[in-house]
Amino acid sequence: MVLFGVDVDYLAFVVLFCVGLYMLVRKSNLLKKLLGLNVMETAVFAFLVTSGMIEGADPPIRTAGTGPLFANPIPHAMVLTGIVVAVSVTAVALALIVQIHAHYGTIEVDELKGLP
Amino acid sequence: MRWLGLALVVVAAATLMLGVADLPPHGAHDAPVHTHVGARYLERGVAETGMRNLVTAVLLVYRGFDTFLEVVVIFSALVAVVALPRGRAARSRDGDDQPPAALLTREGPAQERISVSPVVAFVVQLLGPFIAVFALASLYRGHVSPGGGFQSAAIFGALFIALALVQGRERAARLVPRGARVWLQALGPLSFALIGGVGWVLTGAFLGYPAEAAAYALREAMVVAVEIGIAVGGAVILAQLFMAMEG
Amino acid sequence: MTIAWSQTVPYLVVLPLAGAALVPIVARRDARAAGGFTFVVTLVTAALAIALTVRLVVEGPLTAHVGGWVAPYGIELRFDRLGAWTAPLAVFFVLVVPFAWRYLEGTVPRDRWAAFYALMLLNLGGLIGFSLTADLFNLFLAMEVVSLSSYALVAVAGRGTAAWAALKYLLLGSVSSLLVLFAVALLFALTGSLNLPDVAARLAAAEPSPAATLALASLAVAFAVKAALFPLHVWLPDAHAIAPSPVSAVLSGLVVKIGIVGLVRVMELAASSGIALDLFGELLMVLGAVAIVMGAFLAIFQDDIKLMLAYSTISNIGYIVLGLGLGAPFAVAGALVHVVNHALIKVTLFLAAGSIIHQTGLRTLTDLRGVGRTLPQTCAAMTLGAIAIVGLPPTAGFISKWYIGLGAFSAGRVAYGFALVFGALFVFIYYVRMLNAFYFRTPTREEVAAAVEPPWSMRGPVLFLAAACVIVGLLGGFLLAFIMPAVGDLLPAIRS
Amino acid sequence: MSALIVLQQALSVLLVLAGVVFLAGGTLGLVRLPDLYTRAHAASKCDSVGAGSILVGLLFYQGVAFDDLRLVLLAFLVLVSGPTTAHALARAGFRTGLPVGRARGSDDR
Amino acid sequence: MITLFWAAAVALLLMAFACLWRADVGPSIQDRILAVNVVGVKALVVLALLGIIRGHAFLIDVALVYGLLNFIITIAATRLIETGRFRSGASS
Amino acid sequence: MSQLFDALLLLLLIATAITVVRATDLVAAVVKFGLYSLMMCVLWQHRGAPDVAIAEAAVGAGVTSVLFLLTVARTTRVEKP
Amino acid sequence: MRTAKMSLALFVFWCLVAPPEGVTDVLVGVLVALLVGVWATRFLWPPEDPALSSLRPSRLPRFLALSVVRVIKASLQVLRIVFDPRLPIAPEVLRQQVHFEADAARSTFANAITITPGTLTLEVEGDTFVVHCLDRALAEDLLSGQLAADVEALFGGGA
Repeated sequence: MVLFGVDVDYLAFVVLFCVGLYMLVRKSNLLKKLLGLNVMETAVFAFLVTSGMIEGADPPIRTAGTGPLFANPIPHAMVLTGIVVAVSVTAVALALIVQIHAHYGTIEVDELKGLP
Repeated sequence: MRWLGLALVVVAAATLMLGVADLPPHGAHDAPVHTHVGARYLERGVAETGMRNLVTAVLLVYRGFDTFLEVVVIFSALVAVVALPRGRAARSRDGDDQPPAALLTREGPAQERISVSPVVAFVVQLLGPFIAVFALASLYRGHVSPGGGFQSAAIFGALFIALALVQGRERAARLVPRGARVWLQALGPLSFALIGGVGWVLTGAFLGYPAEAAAYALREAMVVAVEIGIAVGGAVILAQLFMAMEG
Repeated sequence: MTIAWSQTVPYLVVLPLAGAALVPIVARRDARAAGGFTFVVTLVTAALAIALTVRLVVEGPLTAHVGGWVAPYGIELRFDRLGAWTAPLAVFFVLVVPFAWRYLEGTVPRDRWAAFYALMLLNLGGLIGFSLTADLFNLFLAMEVVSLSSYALVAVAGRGTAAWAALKYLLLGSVSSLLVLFAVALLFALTGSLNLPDVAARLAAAEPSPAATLALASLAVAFAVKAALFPLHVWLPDAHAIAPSPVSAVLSGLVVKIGIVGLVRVMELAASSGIALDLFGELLMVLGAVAIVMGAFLAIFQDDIKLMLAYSTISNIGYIVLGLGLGAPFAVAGALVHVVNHALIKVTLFLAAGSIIHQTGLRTLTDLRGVGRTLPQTCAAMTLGAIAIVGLPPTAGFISKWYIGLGAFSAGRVAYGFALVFGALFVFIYYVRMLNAFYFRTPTREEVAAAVEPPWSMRGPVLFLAAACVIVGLLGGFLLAFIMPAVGDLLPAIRS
Repeated sequence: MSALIVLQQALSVLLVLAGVVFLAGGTLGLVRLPDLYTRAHAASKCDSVGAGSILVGLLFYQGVAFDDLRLVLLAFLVLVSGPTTAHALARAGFRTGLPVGRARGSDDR
Repeated sequence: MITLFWAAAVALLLMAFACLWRADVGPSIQDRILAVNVVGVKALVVLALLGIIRGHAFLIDVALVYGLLNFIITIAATRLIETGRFRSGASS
Repeated sequence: MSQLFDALLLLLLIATAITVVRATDLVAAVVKFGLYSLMMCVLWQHRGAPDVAIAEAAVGAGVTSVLFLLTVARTTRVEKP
Repeated sequence: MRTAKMSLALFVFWCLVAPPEGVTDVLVGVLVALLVGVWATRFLWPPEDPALSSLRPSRLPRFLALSVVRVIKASLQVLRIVFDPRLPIAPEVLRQQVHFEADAARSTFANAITITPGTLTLEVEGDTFVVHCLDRALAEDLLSGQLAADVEALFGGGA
C-alpha cells in the first residue's frame, strides 16, 4: 500500500526495525536488549513475507476454491525456519542471562561493565 | 556514548529507508519475486511433491536441506542450554529478596507449596487431550492445510508447558521418559540423515524422493517419517528447554 | 550402482551434524566414549573431504544438487577450490578433538562432556556447510549453526564471566546474523531467487539499484562482525580468551574465518553481478591496515597469553582483509592462503598454550617465567608457532604474508605495505617478549618448576601441528598454485 | 436467493454487530473501571460473549458448512478460557494482596 | 457483508488501542496481563474474521492455535506471579 | 476497508512495540512482547501466510514468552532506569 | 469405559479439525483418538481422581444453555454499568461454602460463578469459594444457591 508516495508496509518495517534497534542499543537491561533483538527479527520476517505477497492472492495452499493467484511460498518457508532459529538463539541467550545473574547479581550492562 | 546509540538508530533508519524505497513495489503479481522460482513451485509443486500446501512442499522437498539445518539449529540450542552450568538453584529459590508479605502471612515462606488454582488446573487438563489431538491433526494435515512438523512440535511444546505449570514439573517430565529423551531429542536430525540416505540410495541425490508414480507410497512414507521426526524431536527439545530454564 | 562423487558432498555436512545428534546417546554409559566417537566422526569427515579434494584436482569442481533439484530450484552445494578449505578444516578438528580428551578433565565437569563434543561436531558441520553452500538462505542457517555452537562453547567451562563474554558475543553475532537475513530478504525481493550464481546473474541483467548495494553492504558488515574486523572486534578478546583452549583454537583459527569466507562470497557476488565495489575495497584496505597495527599493538600489553593470542587473531584478520581489499592477484592469493596458514598457526599456538595452562594452572607471562625449561617440547612447539606467525621464512606464515606485501607494493599501495611491516614488527616484539619469559627467566612459581609434559593425546597433536607449520611453509608453493585459479574469479569485484 | 439464506445472513449481521457492541463494552470497562477485579469482570464476561457472538455469527454467514464448525470450537475455547484467565488473574491479585474496593492498587510500573 | 466484516475488524483494532493504553498504564501487573489478554481475544476474533473474509476454513486453524497460546501465556504469567517467583518488588 | 485495516494493524504493531520499550516492569515487557508476536501473527494471516502465523503464534509468542518469563523469574523483575 | 467415552469425544474433535477425505484419514483419526484417549485417562487424569467420571452427559446441554443465558445476562449487566457515566458499582468480597465431591464439579462451579452476573471467583480453598461481586444485589443466583444446584444436577454426586 502506498500513501503519500511512501510504501507504508516497508515504512512500518523500518520503524519496527528501528524500535528494536533502539531497544538493543540504548537499554541497559540485558533482557530488554534481547527483546529488542527479537523485535528486529520479527521486523525482518515481516519484510520477507511482505515482499512475497501479492495483492488479493490466496495463501499458497492449492485446495479447492483457491487461486488463481497465490502468494509466494518461499518467503513463508524462510520465515518459518527463521522463527525457529530465533527461538533457538533466544533460548541460549536467556540461559546465559540466568548464568550472568547468578554470578554477578545483576543483568544491567551499566553495572556489569564495572565488575571484574 | 548515548548519542552514539541514537545516531546509529537514525543512520540505520535512513539507510534502510533509502534501500527499501528502491525495491520493486510489492503486492504486484508480476514483480520478479513472483515470476521466478516461486512461480515454478506454484505451478508444478503439487504434481512434483503430492502436497497441496506448498509451504510444506518447499520446506520438506525442494529445500529439505534448509529444514535439516533448521532442525540442527534447534538441537544445538538444546545442547547449548544443557552445556551451560546449572544456575545456583538454591539462590534463585529463596534468595536475598524477601517473598511478598502477603505470602508470608498466608502460606508461609515455602513458595513452592502454593497450590495451583483448581479451576485453572481443571481447564488445562480438560483441554489437554484436545490440544494433543489438534497438534496431531496439524501434523497429519500439514500437506493440505496450514501446519506441519514444526507447528505441531510447537503446539505439543505449549501443551507440555501448560501441563508442567499446573501439574508440576515432575509429573509433566514423565511425559518424556528420561531414558528415551536422548533418542527423541535427536530424532529430527537423525530422521533427516536417515531418510536423506535412503533417498541417496534410491535416487542418487541426498534427500531425493523417488519421483516415479509407482513409488508413491514409498515417497509418502519417507515424507511422513521426516515430519514425525521433526515434530517429535522438536516437541521434546522444546519441553527440555522449558525444563532447563525452569531450573 | 556407481557412486557419483559429487553427490557425496552433502555428507560432509550431514556426517558431523548427525554425529552430533548421536553424541548424547553414545555418552549415556560413559562420557569418555563421546570423545572417541567424536574423533571417529571427524576422522571420517576429514577422509571424505580429502578424497573430494583429490577428485576436485582430478576432475574439477564438484556440484551436488540436494534432493535432485537443479540449481535455482533447489539447494546447491559446491565443492570448488574455495570449498576445498573444508579439508584442512576437518583435519584441524581431527587434531583438536583428541587434545580435548584429556584437557577436559579438571576443566569441564564430566556431565557436560557430551554437550561439549556435540557442540564441537555441530560447529564443524556448520563450518563445512557454510563453506560449501551456494544458497543464500542455507548460508544463513549454516552460519547460525556455527554461531550458536560457538556461543555455547565459549561458556561451556566457566561460570558467570564466561557467560558474560558469551552473551556479548551472542548479541553482536545475532545482529550480524540478522543483517545477513535482511540482505537475503532484499536480494530475494530483487531477484526472486536464492541461489548465489543465479542471484548474481539476475542482478547483472537488471538495472543497478541501491537496494542491491545495500544488501551487499549489510552482508559485508555482517561478515566483518563475524570476522572481528577492527572496529567490530570488541566481542573477540573476551570470548576467545575465556573459552577452554581447544575451543579457543577452533574459534580463533577457524570460526572467525566464516567472516572471511563470507566476504569472499560477497566479492564473488559483486564480481559476477557487476556491482562496483571500489569504495568497499578501499575500506577493506584501511580497516585491514588499522586492524593489523592495532591488534598487534594491543597484544603487546597483554600479560595473559590467551588474551595475547586473541589480539593476534585480530591482527591476522587484518592481514587477510588487507589482502582481499588490495585486489592485486598476488595479494588475494596470499590472503586466501593466509586463511589456511593462520588457522594452522593459531590452532598450534592455542593448543600449545592450552597445554601449558593445563599443566601449570597458570596463564600469565609473569607467572609462566621459565616454563621453557620444564615443558621443553610444548614450548618448542609454541616457539615454532610464534616464528610462523611473525612470518619468518621457512614457516607457514611467511609465504602468505610475503605475497600480501608483494601485492601491496606491486599495486603501488606502499603505505599499506609499510603497515604490514609495522604490524610484523609489533608481532615480533610481543612474541620475543613471550619467548624471553619462557626461556630466559628463572621460574618464580612452584607450579612451573614442578610442571611435567602433558600426556601424549595432548602432546601429539601439538607437535604434529608445529611440524606442519614448517612443512606447509616449505611446501607453500603448492597451496598458492592450488588457490590461484580461484583468484581470477574474484578480481573484477575490486578493480572493475 | 431463498428466504433461509436471507434469514441466516440477517442473523449473521445481527450477531456480529451485537458481538462488536459487547466487545466494545468490555474494552470500555477495562478502561473505565477502577480496580483489577472489576476490570476482570468486564473482561471475562463481555469478551466471552462478544467473541462468541461474532464467531457464531460468522458460522451462519453462507450457511453452516462442515468446515466452519471449528468456529464453534473456537467459541467454546473462548467461553472456557476467558473466565478461567480472569479468575487466574484475580486470584493472583488476591494472593499478592491487591486491595479490593474502590482504592487503586499501588503503581508498580 | 464482507464490508461489514471489515468494519468489525477495524472496530476491533480500534478497541485494541484502548486496551493497549490500559496495558501501558497498569497499574498492577495483573491489570497489564488482563489488558493483553483482552487484546488477544480481540485479535483472535479478527483472525477468524479474516479467515471468513478470505473464504478459507483452514485459516481458522490459526485462530485456534492463537486462542490456545493466548491462554497458556496468561496462565504461565499468573502462575509465576502467584507463586511469588518474580522477585524484587512483587505487586502489592 | 482492507487498506484501513492494514494501516491500523501496522500502527497497532508499532504501538505495541513502543509499549514494550516503555515498560520498566520486565514481566509486563515480556507479556507485551507476547502480544506483539500475536499481532505479528494477525499480520501474517492478513498477508496470506497461515503457516507462518501458526508458527509465530506457537513458537514466537508461546514458547519464547514462556522462556522469557522463566528467565525473569530467575533473575530480576525491575529494569533499572 | 472412561477411555472409550474420551476417545469418542476426541474422534469427533479430530473430524472437526481434520475433516477426513478417505478411509485412511478415518483410520488415522481412530488411532489418534484411541491413543490420546488412553493417554488422557491413564496418565493425565489418574483413575483415583474422579474428575469427569460423575459427569452426566445427558444434562450437559441444559447446563450449557443455562450458562450461555447467564453469561449473556452478566454481560448485559456489565454493559449497563460500563456505559453508565456514574459507574454504579459497590464491590464486595463474599465467602460461600458449598461442598462438592468431584474436583470437576468444583471447577465448573467456580467457572460458573465467574460467568454469572456480577460475580467473579477469587479463590477456591477446599469447599470455600471466595467470590468478588460488583454489587451484592447482583449476586442473587449465587446467594440463592440456584447455581450450586445446577452444577450438582450436572454432576449428580453433590452433597
